[in-house]
Amino acid sequence: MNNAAERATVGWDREQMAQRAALDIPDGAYVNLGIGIPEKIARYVPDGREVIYHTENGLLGMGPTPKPGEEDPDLVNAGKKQITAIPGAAFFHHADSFGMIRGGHIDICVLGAMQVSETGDLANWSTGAADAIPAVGGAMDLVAGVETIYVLTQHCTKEGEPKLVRSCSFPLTGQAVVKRIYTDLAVIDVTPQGLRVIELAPGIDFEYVQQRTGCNLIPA
Amino acid sequence: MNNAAERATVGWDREQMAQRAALDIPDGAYVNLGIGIPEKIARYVPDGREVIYHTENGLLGMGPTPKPGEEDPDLVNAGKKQITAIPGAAFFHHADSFGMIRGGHIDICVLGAMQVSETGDLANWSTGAADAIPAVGGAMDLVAGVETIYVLTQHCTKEGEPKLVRSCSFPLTGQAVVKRIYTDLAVIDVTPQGLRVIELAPGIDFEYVQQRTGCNLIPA
Amino acid sequence: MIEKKFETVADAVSDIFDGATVMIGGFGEAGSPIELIHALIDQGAKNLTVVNNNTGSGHVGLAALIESGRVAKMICSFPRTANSTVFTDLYRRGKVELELVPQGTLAERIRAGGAGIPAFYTRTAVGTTLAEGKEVRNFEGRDYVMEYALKADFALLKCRSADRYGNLLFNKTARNFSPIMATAAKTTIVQTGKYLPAGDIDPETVVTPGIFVHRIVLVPEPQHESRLVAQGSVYP
Amino acid sequence: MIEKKFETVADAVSDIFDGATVMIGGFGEAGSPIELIHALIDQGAKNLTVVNNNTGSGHVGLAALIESGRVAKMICSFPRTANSTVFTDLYRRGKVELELVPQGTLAERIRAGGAGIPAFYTRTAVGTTLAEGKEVRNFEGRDYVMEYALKADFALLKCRSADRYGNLLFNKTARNFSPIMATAAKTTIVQTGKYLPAGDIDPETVVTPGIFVHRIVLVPEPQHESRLVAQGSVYP
Repeated sequence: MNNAAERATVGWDREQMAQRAALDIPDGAYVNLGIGIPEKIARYVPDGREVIYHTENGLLGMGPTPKPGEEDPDLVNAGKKQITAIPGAAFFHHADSFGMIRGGHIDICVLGAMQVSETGDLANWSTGAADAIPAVGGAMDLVAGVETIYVLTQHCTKEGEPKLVRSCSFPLTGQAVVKRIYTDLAVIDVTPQGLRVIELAPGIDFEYVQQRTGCNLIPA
Repeated sequence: MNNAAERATVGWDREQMAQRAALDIPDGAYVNLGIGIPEKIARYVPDGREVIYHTENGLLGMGPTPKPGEEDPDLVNAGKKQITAIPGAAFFHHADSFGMIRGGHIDICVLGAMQVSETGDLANWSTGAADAIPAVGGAMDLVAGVETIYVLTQHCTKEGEPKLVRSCSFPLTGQAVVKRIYTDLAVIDVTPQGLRVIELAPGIDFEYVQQRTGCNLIPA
Repeated sequence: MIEKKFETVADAVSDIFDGATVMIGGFGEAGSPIELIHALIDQGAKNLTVVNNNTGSGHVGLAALIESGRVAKMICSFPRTANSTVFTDLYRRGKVELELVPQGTLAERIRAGGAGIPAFYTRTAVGTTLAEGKEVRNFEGRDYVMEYALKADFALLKCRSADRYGNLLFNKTARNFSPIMATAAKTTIVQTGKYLPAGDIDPETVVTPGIFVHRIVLVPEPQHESRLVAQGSVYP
Repeated sequence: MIEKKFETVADAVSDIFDGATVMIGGFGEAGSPIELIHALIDQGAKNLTVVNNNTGSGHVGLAALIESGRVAKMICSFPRTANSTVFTDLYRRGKVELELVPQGTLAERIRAGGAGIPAFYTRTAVGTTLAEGKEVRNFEGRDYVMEYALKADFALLKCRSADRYGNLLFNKTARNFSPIMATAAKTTIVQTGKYLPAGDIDPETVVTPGIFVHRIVLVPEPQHESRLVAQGSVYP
């Protein structure tokens, strides 16, 4: 299968993955971006669209990374990175913040993944290994509460194992929650019939993606 | 039995009843006063005691009635009377306000009563009559959530019927919730043994109170 | 570009449909969105379920909506007022249904509806007629009643200031049910005394974050129910 | 006369007892009441159950409290950090128990504890290992997990400003769990950057009303966890 060196030159790179996902964030959306590559999406939302970013530790209207010297240790995102707040932002406490999530008020959440099953199950919080320190954060709340869950992830693990699988072997974050998956190789919808490839990265064909996937894919 | 004319001259009048109850409001207490005679208590809390009044429609730090010309239709109490807010007050929404009540944060609530049973059941919201329009407001929340419920009421109805009874005939507001009762004739504690008279109004003797009560009283 | 502003109250309520559940902010007249309610009367939707703590006063605002015959059911804690017989008369004639809910349970059910909590337990009403038919469960030796979340198709609210994103500030005890109703409705419609650019409200002081607000109408000088009642006004 | 002010952090935490449940505000370092935590370490109470979203960083604040061996159990959503192995090491050696709770469920359980709700239902964690052993119930065709309220004997919190009545303002995302923890503890102890006379905080902007606050200590220049960690500080 492919390796890290190949991944760097085949399909979309991390920035391009974020760029592709950003195309699907509509004007006026309230969006929560997971830690890691999903955070990059905010930079690539097309001009003219106004998107409000929620961070579950108590802020609507998250802005970009602060300039050096303007950081505030009391203004951080869910990944505990220092951030800014846009004009028109609002601060609130944790119960109110997760009320927004659980109550279905956030339109879109984009998360990373360890595995996604063909029925949209997501595993992204624990390997289930005996010596792992379990840590879940807000992931289970987000997938349970947000109507539209997108996953942004490399198609395979560093070891070349497929992340899109018939059934997750890792402990689940949520059952049947993922709507769409953006990988370095393709954009894939979770449908009642299974995973459907709706777009391929430049130079990638369907068979190439199928070979690197642990379940049957449906062509576009 | 007694009638309205007699009630005016025997025992405590309404102001004196409020005055007597006010003696039992300690310094630093968070207090909710029911509509009617209980509202008068605030005027009589002894000097040197600082008491914070809660009104369930969203204010801690209710102050006295506004001066003429200073009324604000957006600043009212639970009885929809125009009020003021003291320096150091706080406004909040209804769910937070009843979180204070239900969560046991209000120290004392003083309510009016239609009936109180010898086990401390309170009936103060409905006669249960077939044509009555039922209206409960916050009464059931207050008796369920506030640890110390005092009742301030005339000992008998206008018709001379006892309000302190073996068992309430009117629909209950709450079961076994009343701690103490202040009437025009006496101060009465609800104890595991029954209603105990702990103080008599001037010129009133125990037998006089017992004759006007629908259950056995215990002398002090 | 986020644009929640509607030009008229009529536009803002135009799609409220027959049979809709409508939460209306306010505790008595404090916070009552009279202009939005009057627009709803003009609009004509019927067979409504209305959630409000009370049933209005006089013949304006909520009382006028009820009087118009468009309200099939009221969910409230205190349907009596000193100066209105509108609800009372219709209720006695069997023309309007009443679901009586203790005030704190009403507030918590609305909050639960907005926060994705389908049901919860409360001590309130245990052992009373208002708990009849409800599930009772014991936790640590005490009985509690199970109560269900309350949601709405629309919320009609009044606030002091709104910014372009829909962040809201209220005025004193006119806040009451409005912030929680904003969370529990699919479409939250707000009449505001002031309309501000994004950034004019300190983010530390926002009471209702804009995510809960879908439509804003500027009503700079809202009417006061008590003054209308004192004048003997009747709407329409 | 209402007097909630304590002169020192040591005075404010002096009666925290062995076996107490202590909620500690903060999300990572934002809002972490380091001075109160250090006072608790000095005070010596042991066998504590601590509720916090995380488990601290470096060897100061919450991590130092855990390292001191006084914490028997952590209730949190995310016990891992990039720069601390204190919890990890003790957990692997079986010296500290962990109750892992999804972050939103943790927040809601605390809020329920403060609001007199003994239990509620949530979609979060349905069908996952974190729902194992929990009651599942179906509402309108969807499964929900029943979760219990969480309460504490003490809460240790940090805020930006407090007035004499205990009304609190926070700073940006340092607010996080503190307002709900204030409601869920029998004794809420707050370190504040500023101590103000009653009336200096606009009643419309109060985040935590004073009813939830029992002790206030002025700590005008609180330390920042990240700076202490960067300096390699170890407490005590």
